[in-house]
Amino acid sequence: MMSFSAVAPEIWIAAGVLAVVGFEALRSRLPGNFLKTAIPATALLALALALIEALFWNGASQGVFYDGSLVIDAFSRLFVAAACLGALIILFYSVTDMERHGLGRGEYHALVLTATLGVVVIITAANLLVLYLGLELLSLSLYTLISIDRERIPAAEAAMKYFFLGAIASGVLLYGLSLLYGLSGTLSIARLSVDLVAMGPGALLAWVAAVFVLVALAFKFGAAPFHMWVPDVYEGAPTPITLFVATLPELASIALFVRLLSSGLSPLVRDWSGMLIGIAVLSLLVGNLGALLQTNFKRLLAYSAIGHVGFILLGIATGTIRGEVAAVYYTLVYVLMTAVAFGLLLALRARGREIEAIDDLAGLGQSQPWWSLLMLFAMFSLAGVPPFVGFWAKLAVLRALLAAGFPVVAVFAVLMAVVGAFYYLRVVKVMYFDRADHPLVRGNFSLPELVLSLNGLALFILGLVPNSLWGLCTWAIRR
Amino acid sequence: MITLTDYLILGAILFAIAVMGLFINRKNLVVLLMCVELMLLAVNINFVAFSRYLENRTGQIFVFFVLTVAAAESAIGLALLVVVFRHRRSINVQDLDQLKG
Amino acid sequence: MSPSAWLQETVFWFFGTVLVLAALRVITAKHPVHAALFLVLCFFNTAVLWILSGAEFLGLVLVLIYVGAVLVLLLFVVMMLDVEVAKLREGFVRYAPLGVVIACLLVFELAYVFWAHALGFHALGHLPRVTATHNNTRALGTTLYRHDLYPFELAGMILLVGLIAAILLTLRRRPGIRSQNPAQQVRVRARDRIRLVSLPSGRRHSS
Amino acid sequence: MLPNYLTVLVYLLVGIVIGGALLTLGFLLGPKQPDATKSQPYECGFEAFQDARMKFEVRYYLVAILFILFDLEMTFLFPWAVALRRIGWPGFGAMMLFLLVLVVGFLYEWGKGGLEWE
Repeated sequence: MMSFSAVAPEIWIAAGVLAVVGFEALRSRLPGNFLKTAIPATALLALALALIEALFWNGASQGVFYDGSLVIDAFSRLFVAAACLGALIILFYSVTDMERHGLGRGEYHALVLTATLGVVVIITAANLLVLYLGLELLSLSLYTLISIDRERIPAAEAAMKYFFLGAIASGVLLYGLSLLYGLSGTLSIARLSVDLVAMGPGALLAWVAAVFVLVALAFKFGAAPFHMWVPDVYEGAPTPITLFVATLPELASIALFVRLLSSGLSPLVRDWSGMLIGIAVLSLLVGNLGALLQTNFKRLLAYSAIGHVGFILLGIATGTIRGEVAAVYYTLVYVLMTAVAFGLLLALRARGREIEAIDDLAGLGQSQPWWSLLMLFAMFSLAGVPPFVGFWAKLAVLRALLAAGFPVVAVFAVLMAVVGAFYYLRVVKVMYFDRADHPLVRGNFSLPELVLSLNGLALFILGLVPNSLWGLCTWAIRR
Repeated sequence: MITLTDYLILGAILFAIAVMGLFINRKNLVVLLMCVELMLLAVNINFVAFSRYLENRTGQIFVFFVLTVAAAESAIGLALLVVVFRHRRSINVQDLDQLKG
Repeated sequence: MSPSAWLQETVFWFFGTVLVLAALRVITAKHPVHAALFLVLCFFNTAVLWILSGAEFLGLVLVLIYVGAVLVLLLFVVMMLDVEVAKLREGFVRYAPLGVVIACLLVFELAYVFWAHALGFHALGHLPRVTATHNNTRALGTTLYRHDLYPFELAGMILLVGLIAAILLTLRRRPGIRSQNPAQQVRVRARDRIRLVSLPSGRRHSS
Repeated sequence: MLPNYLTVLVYLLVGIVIGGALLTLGFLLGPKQPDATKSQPYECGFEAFQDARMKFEVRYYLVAILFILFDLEMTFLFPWAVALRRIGWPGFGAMMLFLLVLVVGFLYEWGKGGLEWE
């Protein structure tokens, strides 16, 4: 079935890419002031239009399109909207910062758009080929974004590391996909699960394929023991890029798991569930214990990301609908929290406070009370302190684990969450109780900072009404 | 008769060689990139063989896309290599420039 | 065994063996340039095997793109980077046993699985006859441009990202370099270069 | 096997045999008295300054990479061209869109001066 409305978000984003690249091509012929507003405006407009299209996908545009290339279902609708909104907000937060450091040229916007396009493609993918292409579109854009500041040596080296691990992961994933193709004779994810059911349990080759796919996905998600690139990339990349890398790809990763494991390989759930539990437990351990040792704030958030990935994977690993909903819920909440944390780093940077080490936060409570309050929200939420929304996310995963009969794992996860709470609270302690002589800073809010404030407050407000977002996730995952 | 299994085992051997290459050439980024290419070649052999034996062309189309993406990927990888290399040797290069003065 | 089947098997085993040997040399070659050349050999052999199994177009593309371009690129970089070979081979011996063990495990495991599963594949043994008039390129084009338009456009975007990345990361204008601009050279007019000044000439006196 | 390729195979074999034979004959029959000076690369009578494998400018690399990307674009054109009658207008339109994306890329490359040789 051909339908332009089914790919409307993709079309807007791609049009935005072309326009921005076109502007950049004409840079020497157009006035600089015009480009300075036209390029970000075009990128933001493209994302906004994509978001509107995603929100107004009507019933008629549901189904499978382009000969089984992409599927528009409830999950697609929720996540495409989330991805477009996320990209919009992130771009909004980071544009001024990139401008100030001379990096806010057309290439940056174009690559952010192509990465977002990759995320959208993964979310809506209905066959293995499209899934792979979306993944590569996202990864290639990320490698380039990370090293966008050519003078930043750690960034280039982090990008290099990420590139090699990513390329190897792609190879492993493709090997698994080739076996799946051989088993079912089709690339369609829906047909794949039907064929796997027909094959019956215990098909050795299917198991091998699942192992390959799982390892590759763990790599891409940054789960232990394939997490080596995460801290380096978080620390090495410029902060606005870290903000991007830490948030949007997580949406893509969960979409990969939902599409490939929970749908395509669902007949093999017995095979991959155990492996996934192992990876998740290891991620929880590495992430939370590793975070304890960090002094650099971005590295701390990187290890915390590994820990959170552990939680998300636990939800998927249950193999139940409830666990899947919990994982999806957790991912959305996590993206919200991380956007606040990194957005705050940018806002503080704009006010002359460059945060590298955790100790740089000292005295922030006195000098910048509003931003410290938001940082407190983000940290409490990441730690899982009630009533913040992060608490409900953890609770949802734990409940799903108990319901699926994994009490020991659930206890371990609680233990790790307690360890995690310690280092998040350390950040709060440094912020409010460590003295440093910084004067009280007042200043007017810019529009992005207003949005950031709303984003921070959302962590609290969503925590008071946890069921709203939960209801959306349940709607997205129902089959 | 050449069977599907023959092709698959050839692919597996190639894949294993590539993985071995990743282990023993940890320091040489260029050779690592070649190992990745070998890995993708193994995958492509699998796809082509399956495509032949399943009598459908989807596998060949997948290979076509993998070739495209792999070339773009190695282009970006090599560009990164150039960036990293420039930094590590930047002092030398400047010395050379000054000599030309 | 018919002569045709015999020929097919011979070609498969010959080129397959060379492929494996060449791949081994890629990962063990002392100098990256040699490794790259062995990789070329790998691609050639694979192309033969693909043509053998009817993927004619892909075999040719492999030779055209990879041998023609990617490997040239690799060689360029190898030469440009001026690698210190000895330093790069540090750790070679240390990790070799581990690599060999893992590789052997992988091969045996996969081979076992493939053999065990051999009967489970949908179609095995009977092959579609590839006739001399079959046009693989056209068949591929028909499938690709009828059913896979969406992935096709995505491939275009991926190429665009590659382009942006290459220029963004490697293009650097050094200030103060004098260069020719052919456009200006062509556009030049005689009056820009020569100014004809009419000077009153001195009278020549005939003697 | 594709019968059409039998000739290619024969050609390949003949090439290998002749090439191999000539090299072997040269190896067997030629006099071999190497010494240090003889096996050096010839540099117009000078001592060899450096390794024979010279470094290239980064700019060569950029040209090569751009070449690959457009080379890939070309490979998509072949199956499109031979199947054009069967795929009709949708196929034609899709290729035009594909080309548009790459033309924008080309303009970008041009505008940035990636094609200029300073």
